[in-house]
Amino acid sequence: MTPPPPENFAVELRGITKRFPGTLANDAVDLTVRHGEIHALMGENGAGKSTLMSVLYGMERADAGSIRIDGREVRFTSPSDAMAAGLGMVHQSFKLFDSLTVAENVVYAAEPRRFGLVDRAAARRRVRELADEHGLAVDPEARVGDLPVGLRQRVEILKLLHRGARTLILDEPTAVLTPAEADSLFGVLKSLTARGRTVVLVTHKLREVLEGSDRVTVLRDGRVAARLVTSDTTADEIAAAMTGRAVELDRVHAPGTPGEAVLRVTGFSTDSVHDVDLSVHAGEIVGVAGVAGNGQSKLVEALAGLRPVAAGRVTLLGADITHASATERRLKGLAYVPEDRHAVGTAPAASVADNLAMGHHRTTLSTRGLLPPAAVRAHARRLVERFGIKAATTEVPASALSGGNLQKLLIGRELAHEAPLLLVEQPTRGVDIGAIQNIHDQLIAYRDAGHAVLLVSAELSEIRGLADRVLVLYEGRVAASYAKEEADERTLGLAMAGAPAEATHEHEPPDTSPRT
Amino acid sequence: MTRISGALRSPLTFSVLAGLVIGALFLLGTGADPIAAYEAVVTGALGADGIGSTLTTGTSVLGLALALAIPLRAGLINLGGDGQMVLGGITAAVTGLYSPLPAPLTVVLALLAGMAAGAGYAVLAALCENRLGVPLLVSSLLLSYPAVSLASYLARYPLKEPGSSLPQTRALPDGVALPAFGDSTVTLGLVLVAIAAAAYWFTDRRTAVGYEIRMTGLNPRFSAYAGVERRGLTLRLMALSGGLAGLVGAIGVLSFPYRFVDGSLTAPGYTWTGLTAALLAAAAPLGTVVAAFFFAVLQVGGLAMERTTEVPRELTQVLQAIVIVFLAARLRFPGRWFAFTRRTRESGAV
Amino acid sequence: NAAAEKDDSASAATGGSGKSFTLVTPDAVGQNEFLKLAVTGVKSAAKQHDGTQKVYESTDTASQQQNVQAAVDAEPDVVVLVGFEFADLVAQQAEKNPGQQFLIIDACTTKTFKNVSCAVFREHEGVYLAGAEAGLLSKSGKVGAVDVLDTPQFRRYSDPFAAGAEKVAAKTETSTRFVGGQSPFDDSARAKEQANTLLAKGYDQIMAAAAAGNYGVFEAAKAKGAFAYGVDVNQCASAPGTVVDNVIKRTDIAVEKGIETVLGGTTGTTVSYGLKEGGISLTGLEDGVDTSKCVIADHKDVLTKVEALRDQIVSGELKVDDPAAS
Amino acid sequence: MFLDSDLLMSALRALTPILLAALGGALCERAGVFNIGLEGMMLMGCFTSVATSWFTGSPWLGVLAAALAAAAYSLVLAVGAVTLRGDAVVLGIAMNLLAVGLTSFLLRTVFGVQGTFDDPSLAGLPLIGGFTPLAYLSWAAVAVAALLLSRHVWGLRLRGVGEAPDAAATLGVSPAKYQYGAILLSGVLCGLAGAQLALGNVTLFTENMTAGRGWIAVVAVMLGRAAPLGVLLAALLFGLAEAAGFRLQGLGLPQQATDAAPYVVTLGALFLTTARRRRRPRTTGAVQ
Ligand SMILES: Nc1ncnc2c1ncn2[C@@H]1O[C@H](COP(=O)(O)OP(=O)(O)OP(=O)(O)O)[C@@H](O)[C@H]1O
Ligand SMILES: Nc1ncnc2c1ncn2[C@@H]1O[C@H](COP(=O)(O)OP(=O)(O)OP(=O)(O)O)[C@@H](O)[C@H]1O
Ligand SMILES: [Mg+2]
Ligand SMILES: [Mg+2]
Repeated sequence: MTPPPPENFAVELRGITKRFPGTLANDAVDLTVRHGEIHALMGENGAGKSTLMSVLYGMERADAGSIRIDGREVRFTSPSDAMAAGLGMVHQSFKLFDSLTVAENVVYAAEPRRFGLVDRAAARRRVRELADEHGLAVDPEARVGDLPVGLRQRVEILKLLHRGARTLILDEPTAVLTPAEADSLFGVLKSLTARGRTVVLVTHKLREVLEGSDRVTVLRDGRVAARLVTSDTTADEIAAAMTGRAVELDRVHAPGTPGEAVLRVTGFSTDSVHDVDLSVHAGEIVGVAGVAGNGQSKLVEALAGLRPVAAGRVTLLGADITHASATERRLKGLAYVPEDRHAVGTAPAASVADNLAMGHHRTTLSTRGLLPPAAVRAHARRLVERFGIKAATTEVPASALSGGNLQKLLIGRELAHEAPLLLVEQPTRGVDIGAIQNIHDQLIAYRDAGHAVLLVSAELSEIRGLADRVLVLYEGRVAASYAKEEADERTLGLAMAGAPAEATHEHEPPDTSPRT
Repeated sequence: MTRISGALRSPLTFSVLAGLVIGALFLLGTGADPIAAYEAVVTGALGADGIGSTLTTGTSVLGLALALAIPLRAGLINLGGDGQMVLGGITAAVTGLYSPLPAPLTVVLALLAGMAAGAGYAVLAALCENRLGVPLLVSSLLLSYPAVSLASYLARYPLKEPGSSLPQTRALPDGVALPAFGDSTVTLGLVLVAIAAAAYWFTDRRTAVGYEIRMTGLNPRFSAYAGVERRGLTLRLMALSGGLAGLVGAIGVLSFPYRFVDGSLTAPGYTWTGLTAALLAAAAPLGTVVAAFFFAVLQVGGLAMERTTEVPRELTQVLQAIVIVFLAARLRFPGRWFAFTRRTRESGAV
Repeated sequence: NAAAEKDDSASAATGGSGKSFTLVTPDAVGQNEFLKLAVTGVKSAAKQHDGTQKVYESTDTASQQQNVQAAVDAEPDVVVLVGFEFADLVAQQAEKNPGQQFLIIDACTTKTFKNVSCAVFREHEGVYLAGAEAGLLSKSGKVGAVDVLDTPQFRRYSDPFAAGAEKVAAKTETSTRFVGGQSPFDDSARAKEQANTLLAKGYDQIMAAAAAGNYGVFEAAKAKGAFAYGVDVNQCASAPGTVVDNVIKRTDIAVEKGIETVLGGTTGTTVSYGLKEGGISLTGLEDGVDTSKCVIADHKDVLTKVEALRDQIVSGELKVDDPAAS
Repeated sequence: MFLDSDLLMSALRALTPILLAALGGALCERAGVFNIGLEGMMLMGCFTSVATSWFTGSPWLGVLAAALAAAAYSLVLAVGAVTLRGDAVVLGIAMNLLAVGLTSFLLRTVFGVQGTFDDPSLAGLPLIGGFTPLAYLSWAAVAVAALLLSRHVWGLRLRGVGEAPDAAATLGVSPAKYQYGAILLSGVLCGLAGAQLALGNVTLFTENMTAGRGWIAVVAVMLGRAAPLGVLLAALLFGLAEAAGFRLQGLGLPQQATDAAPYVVTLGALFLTTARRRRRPRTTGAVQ
């Protein structure tokens, strides 16, 4: 490789090596980021992206290597040092204080003061100024806990801007955003770079990288696998660099062969969901699209029995389950992959084996209430093998798994119920391409085995790739319904934004006659 | 070799050792002989003369430790052990005094009634949380005081023994007593509590319910997602918890002096000792049993140390507290630094 | 005192006559004048008989049982138990150990045992006299009492107080408050507040039977210029000018004499100590009133009347009701 | 007759030590440390204030020493729970136990007495308008704490630390530092509470003289949702219930009923306040 030109980079990492017990997370990694660019850092789960950013941000100390900021060599011992040098980081899981206001969150630890007291008026003013300047509108007086995810992220960015960060590091910022929110985020990032700020973006999403970034660095197994200029590269090239093999991107799977209705929902209402009719048939994946906050999660939670039903009727395989408890529903044939795998889908402190047993502990694993530990372990070993979950042993805590592996654990556990109906929310959030493909294949195989799947995803390509039919929820109502072939991205996007539907007709397959 | 160093590095061993060393310094400072003092603790608690007392004290400590560990396993703290225990005791006393049944049946009935009273009262605290949104920690603690007052009132007025200077109920009829082992003060109560401990261990390790409880303790949203109904679980666990506390109260009344004496159940502070044992063991069944036994040894041995050596009584209390402080701080010898760095990563980087 | 109190005299080490006494208390001694006197009693008994003594302090029922068991296991000549808390325990142990001599102070077993001797007090007689003093001294005609708890034993310090006051001033208003709370024996602040509620209503003579809380009662009385009465020993020095008199309970004598009697071979008896036996008295009726710092020293006229009452009680002419006997 | 000024005075006197300790507890709670050791810290304050006042003749030095001693004692909790990540509840319980033993031991070694140290020449705090200066200080402390928490930089950061320590850490605010600060402050306040009890409410030291007041302070923290004004109201409610209970004894209510009254009243108040707004989860009750 040619030595870099004697140029001042916004960020320049040289030969960063970071070793964890048993893992070489970063192996002599070089990363150079130019002033005013959006630089994407990509790689599969566990490739070492977060570690590298932790080193850069002073949270981890590298075993070897050097860091230069704006050409000057620095040595960070804490995030405060990094902040003082003009870096700012938005962590993947937001670091916000829910009970404090937006303004308080923004100025926290860098407060404008009057007589030693926090100058709240000045804080509000500051937030408004920054918001106006960068198009990050948000109410400074709102409590952060009440804000939707997209706005919380704005608060995170405002925090950095308030501190005068010149280089912003964002770790998987779009993982929890809807397409609309993601677009708006990229608008903000573009405007930031246009004003001379620099952005480092850690992400798994190829499309965003292609559309939003200037250059790309790809990590694989802790080493730099490729350095690419976005305008000169393709999705396939990046994907190949990440995985070390050719990957087929954005596959659209063949449609299924729907059979009898498994789930029937009529006139269904719950908290901010109104009068929803839908059905899911055996051998069919029904996708639910919608901008977050339009009721998808609440709908699914209510169907899973975690939220009371206000009106309507739900039947599962013909049996009325409108008011059944979550357990009864599971026993009648329902499995559920929730959206938040850390807070809801697993107990991170519990072992992998215990996490895999949940739900099975009342059925296949136990007899008359007894749950033999040996059965739990054997079950765990079976699933780990079958779904390729990478874990040292089945006794390590689930918190030691990477995001992708934790997701595999969750999906594997729920698929293993072989329940006639599977509810899945955001199955591939924060998961790398390789794992996405694996998970998609599992869902398709599950469908083809004759099960019904209700899929909620903010990822339109996922919906389009997997779903046989697509419903769009808007403000808690079914705004439109499309057959697979009608559901192109534009149409869905319009419906999600609340545009009057054009092609809303009944696409539900007849109950008995399977299509061939 | 490695096993030894491993044991040394375990927080438990280290804390006990550290507690002992600091205690020894304290003893030396007051002119006492630490070796003799510690010997007095061990022989006083585990020698032929002391083991009976240790097992008797252990019955109550373990009973309440279990009572508090069971809900704690699901992340619920029951601070109302005193009230539940005392209600169990006074109910057993009433049953024992008024039951028309033959003595052995009356004993069984009194035990059951005591458990039911404790359970019912604990359920009240659970309902406060489930229905009224008062945190369990607070509701159980606040409810405890009126219960103690009520029992005290009953013992001093309607049930009082005429002519006695003590606020106590009349003695139970002859034969209304838990059978004791030989000549000792150890009664069948120990067996009952041991059975409860075994049942808890079995439930925790080997049953679906135990699994659900553990998972609820680790992440309540996770278990709720899988269909574990939190309110129902709270009710049931509190009922069990209160039932066990009530059982301890009933055992106390059905053992010598075979009556309810106001204050005698709560004065030894079994509830706090039990809670401490349960917390230290993170409510794990075996750990709770070990911790409870350890505290019983400390209490009985401490008293023996007071009797047989020059160590003043206040120091015994100080020694116990120091051991607990060290246990709670989970001091670990070399591993401490490891723990520290991991923590900084956790707080800074996760 | 070390918990296991050895006699400081040289004879303790050698054992002297070999007579040994073990005293078991129901509570920590420090809190309690009554127990302090008992310890004095057993010490002087040891000195007299050239023997050794030990004191085991308990804190609760569990430790009471363990201490009594340990005392019995050591087989001293006499096991002395101070307090009605031991009534059940001593009955149990006496039955199991017929060879062991027990002396119980302040209570007795319901059944009589050959090896259990008892000493009981008639505190109510002394309290009655204190009440009479209060009745005579009260300006407001209101006399009250602050007790630790509402138990028969503590009622002995309030009911006869009222009766004594009413005897000398028929129109006297009387009232009793109980300290209660989470730690009734130690809570001087609460005792002070209870006394304050009485003082606020104009009560100017207060019997203080509040254990460690007595000091709180004295402070309250002092602040309002009212008067108080102490118990067990002379407490006048704590608040000179405020404490009028004290109901003295000579536990030391009961212990000493009890041991003497047992060693003399007379066992299984009950001795009751009242005004007549000198086991109960008032500071004002004893020698050394003038140096006692008690207010009553300035009221010889009152003392004369009280002495007359005492003589009536001693002669049996006047009977004082015992609230604990009901 | 019943709701007279005496009742209020009596309630306010009972209130002061509880309020001071509860304010300390509230600060800890806000910093994410459940401080159940208020009782023990207070007791250390009681002893130190009496001992210092006795030897120096100055109750003011007693107050100062009490604050310092209790703050030093609170380091046990700070080191154990913050630095070593021990269980705060167990530590608190142990600290309460330790304080009883330690003060009794010191009482014996320093004064050579057991149970109670009481001497007419022990200098207590002066009364101004029926209250000690510490009582006025406690009311001022409510205002100061309220301002500190809601408006001051330190308070804002403290609240953040209590709510999301790792978020604070990423902004360069060390949670441990603030938690130490809150715990030490609670030590100071508990020391003042102890001094008020031992040199204000009464003028003496008795073993275990705090007699459960620290626990009531813990309850007041929970009931007042760890907000200074809420804590004040909770403690006032408690004080009033207790003072009223004293009076009811005069009307012939059994002692047991008046003992239970404050707790029942508190529970009732809790029902009324929590029925509506449910509290967001904070550290209280979280064990693991
Ligand atoms: N503190 C740690 N101790 C041990 N191993 C660690 C630690 N942190 C990270 N690792 C390991 O280092 C490797 C790189 O992890 P890193 O978090 O950098 O991956 P990533 O690229 O961010 O993955 P993802 O896409 O899932 O976020 C992984 O194998 C991980 O298990
Ligand atoms: N103490 C640790 N020991 C071992 N591995 C660790 C430790 N801490 C973190 N890791 C590893 O670090 C990796 C990355 O952690 P990170 O916080 O980036 O989560 P993630 O993989 O991005 O998960 P998600 O995307 O689901 O939030 C994980 O693979 C995890 O296994
Ligand atoms: Mg990562
Ligand atoms: Mg990730």
